[in-house]
Amino acid sequence: MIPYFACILLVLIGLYAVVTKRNIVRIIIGFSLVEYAINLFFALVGFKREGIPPIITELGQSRSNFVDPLPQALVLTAIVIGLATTALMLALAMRIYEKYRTFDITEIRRLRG
Amino acid sequence: MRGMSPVVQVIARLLAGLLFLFGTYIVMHGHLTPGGGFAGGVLVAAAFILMSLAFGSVEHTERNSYTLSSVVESLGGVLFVCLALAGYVAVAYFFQNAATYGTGTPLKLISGGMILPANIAIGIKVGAGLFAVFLALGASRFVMKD
Amino acid sequence: MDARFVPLFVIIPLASAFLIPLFAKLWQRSADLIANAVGAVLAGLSVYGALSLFTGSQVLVYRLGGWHPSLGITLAYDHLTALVVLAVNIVGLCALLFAVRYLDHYTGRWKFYALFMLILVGLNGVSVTGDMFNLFVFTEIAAVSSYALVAFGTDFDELEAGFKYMVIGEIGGAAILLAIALLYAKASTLNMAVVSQVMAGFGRTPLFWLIVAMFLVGFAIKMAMVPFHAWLPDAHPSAPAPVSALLSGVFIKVLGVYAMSRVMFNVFGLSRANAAGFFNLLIGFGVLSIVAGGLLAYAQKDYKRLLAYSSISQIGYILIGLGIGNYWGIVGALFHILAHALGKGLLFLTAGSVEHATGTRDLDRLSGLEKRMPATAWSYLLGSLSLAGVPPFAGFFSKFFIIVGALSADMYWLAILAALFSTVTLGYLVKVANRAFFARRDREPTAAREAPAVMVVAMLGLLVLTIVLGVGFKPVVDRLVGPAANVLLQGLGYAQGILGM
Amino acid sequence: MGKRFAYFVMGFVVWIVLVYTLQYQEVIVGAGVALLTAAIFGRHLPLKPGKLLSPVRWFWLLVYIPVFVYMCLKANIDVALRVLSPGLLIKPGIVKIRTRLKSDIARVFLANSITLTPGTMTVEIKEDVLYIHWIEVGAGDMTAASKAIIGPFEYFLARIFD
Repeated sequence: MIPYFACILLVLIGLYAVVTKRNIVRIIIGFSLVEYAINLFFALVGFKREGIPPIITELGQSRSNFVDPLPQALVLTAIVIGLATTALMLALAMRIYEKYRTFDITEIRRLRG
Repeated sequence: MRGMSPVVQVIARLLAGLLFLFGTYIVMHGHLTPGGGFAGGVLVAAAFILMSLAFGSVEHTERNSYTLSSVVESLGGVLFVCLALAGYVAVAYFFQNAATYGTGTPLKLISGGMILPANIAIGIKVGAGLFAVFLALGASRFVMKD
Repeated sequence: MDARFVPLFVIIPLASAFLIPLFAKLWQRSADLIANAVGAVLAGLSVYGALSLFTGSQVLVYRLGGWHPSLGITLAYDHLTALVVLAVNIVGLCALLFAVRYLDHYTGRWKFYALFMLILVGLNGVSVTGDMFNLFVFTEIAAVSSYALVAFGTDFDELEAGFKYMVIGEIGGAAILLAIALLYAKASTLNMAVVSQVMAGFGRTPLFWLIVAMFLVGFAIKMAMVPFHAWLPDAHPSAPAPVSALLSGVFIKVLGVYAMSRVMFNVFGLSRANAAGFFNLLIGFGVLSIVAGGLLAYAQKDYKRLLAYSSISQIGYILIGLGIGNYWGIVGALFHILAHALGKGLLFLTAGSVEHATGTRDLDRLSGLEKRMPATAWSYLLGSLSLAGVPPFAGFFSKFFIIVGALSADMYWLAILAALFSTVTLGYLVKVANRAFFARRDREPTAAREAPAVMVVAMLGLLVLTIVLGVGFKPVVDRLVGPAANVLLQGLGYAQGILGM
Repeated sequence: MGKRFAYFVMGFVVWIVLVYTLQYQEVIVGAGVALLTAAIFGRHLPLKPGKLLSPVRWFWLLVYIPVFVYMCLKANIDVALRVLSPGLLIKPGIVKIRTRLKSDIARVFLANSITLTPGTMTVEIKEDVLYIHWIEVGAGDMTAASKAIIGPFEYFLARIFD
């Protein structure tokens, strides 16, 4: 049970960073932390005690107690999506820096209401 | 971007090709061993990123590489959609494995029907796409201006 | 319609998203052609699909790769899907048509179209998919493209709004992913039909409610219901007008309302009878959205920002319709999805037209545009009458159905509130008409010319559809919206249609 | 052209080692991949391909390995003694050393060998000058310093690469 709670704790740490930090880059890092924590959680879902990798290495081999391969495939997809979002966030951060000459979100406040 | 010291440059020249080869190996054996199009594509992109980090580049070549890699990325995407469509046209199901109806032979490179070509398409797309992302982030001043 | 047509809703825009950059390298304007052709094909396909469901009532099920539902990904096309897909692609087509001239201000035309196509991929994908993880993936495809499009202008406001939208939106995406992980841990499958069967045997434990809550938070952020709405008033005005039309018109409804109702009703089998608390919560959020969105909209001075707040308020109507949870309430909510998609799409296009002509969207600096831009002005007026719920238009019937639903569920105060706030809607929408288009006041009319023909055609198309939907509401309700409401009301019965039992 | 061919052979060998089989499919695909690799990266090979064919150079490479291991062990013990001794037996500093190696790759191998040896670390290479961070800078005599650090390495590397 402990690893699951550790994941949730990691999510909370990331959320804390997203909510309280003023530097855009730190917000992005906090956000990545949330993402990794959830991916870790998802990967843990497929965990099996004394499981073996779901790979057939020899002809005609049949073994039981494979770990569930699906969560890993899903996590891989989620990682790819996370890569795309992180890249886009960084690109946005760079453009923001070029425009505003700062990474501090308290100084980037033109939109209100 | 500025280049790096001769130590990095020489080692990059030695290793980049091998990195590319290893990435291709991962892509090609996606249906036999762990890995596949995405993991291999990342390695392929790493080979190019290594070279351009070590040697640096001027805006002109960056722009050319960006154009080339975005075109190659689109081609990879089109190839992947075409492969998926092949199943649709041939046997009524999108992503149906159109080439073979068997389950593939373990440890045989050319088996498993369309999984290998699909992995290659993904490898091309990811490799070119990541390199384009790298260039866009490293040199966004001109890339975004278009 | 043959089930083979179902994946085309995803394949066609996906393929064109890759083809547009290639062809645009050869010839710049080919991006316009391809995108509009694809938009037309998709709209035609969705109309054809909806019409074919008019006659038959069976669910079209498509299995990707030919795999059985418990293993593979299933695509399902029922009345609810047909309704949402119709809204997406009609608004999408008009927005694409509008974009041809509107984009003259911008560089990087093909990037716009490629991203727009990816949004269509995401929205259509969310609508047709029958797999939980696929839902997440398509949600993210649509969301990521929309972040990029919101920041497309790369000016101060756009970048800030884009970043804010992105951070909040991705928190929502993370919540959905976490919910899916928890769901997978419990059900060991992600096919919606199979999951719903597992869920039927799963008690209302704390874990169940945790999953529901995570989904609710995720979808609430995507649909911008009031405590989670902070991003919308910045993001929607900052996007280029065609994108605002798509975002406000269908994006928040597909990713938020449709996905939420599909998951809550059909996968978890929640209904007014077995989870009254959840539905009351929806009504509470809905009322909050209506009140807060409506009042804040009234205070705005920016044309598009006012419309964005109005979207929050209208989402509230859809939410209370769903929250009432009886037949007429849901019919009203679904009809409002259609009516609001067309109406709000139209209003954002008029905003784009005004901005294109005058270069500003500050209501204090606009005046008397009706003389110069009659088509835009009258499109705006009629569209806003529809949204506010004036009788012959589509918006009237959706609100009417919601009120009927509230009355038949003995929620008189809700009916009164819904009716009351439709006058507030009329109030703030007329404020724009008054300031920008019709009032002469003390100032000279702003110098401007009528929008180019293509843009006028796009606006008139949506206007005509709004009127047609209002006047001819009966067949639409009988054949499309009613059955769609029944899809939601049948709850777990959804699985039987998919699994072919 | 020669570089490309050398790269092709190298890539092909690496491929065969990776797949560790001689099935004809793997061999054909490997040849294709090696060809592609050589086409893209072949011209970057930092060696004159003719040198790869010389058996003498390969022989010196074989000799170099035990020499390097010996030097490394010696330096390890030296640094370990400095660490363990009660007094502070270090006098760190950066020395500038001129090398007589000609080719880039030889200089890089020299720099890497120096870095891998405990107690010394290459900081920068500029043309034929190496800037080396050293744990105990000796007397101000340049030649003695260079002899102490790079002498043995240079002797073999010149025979391998130059």
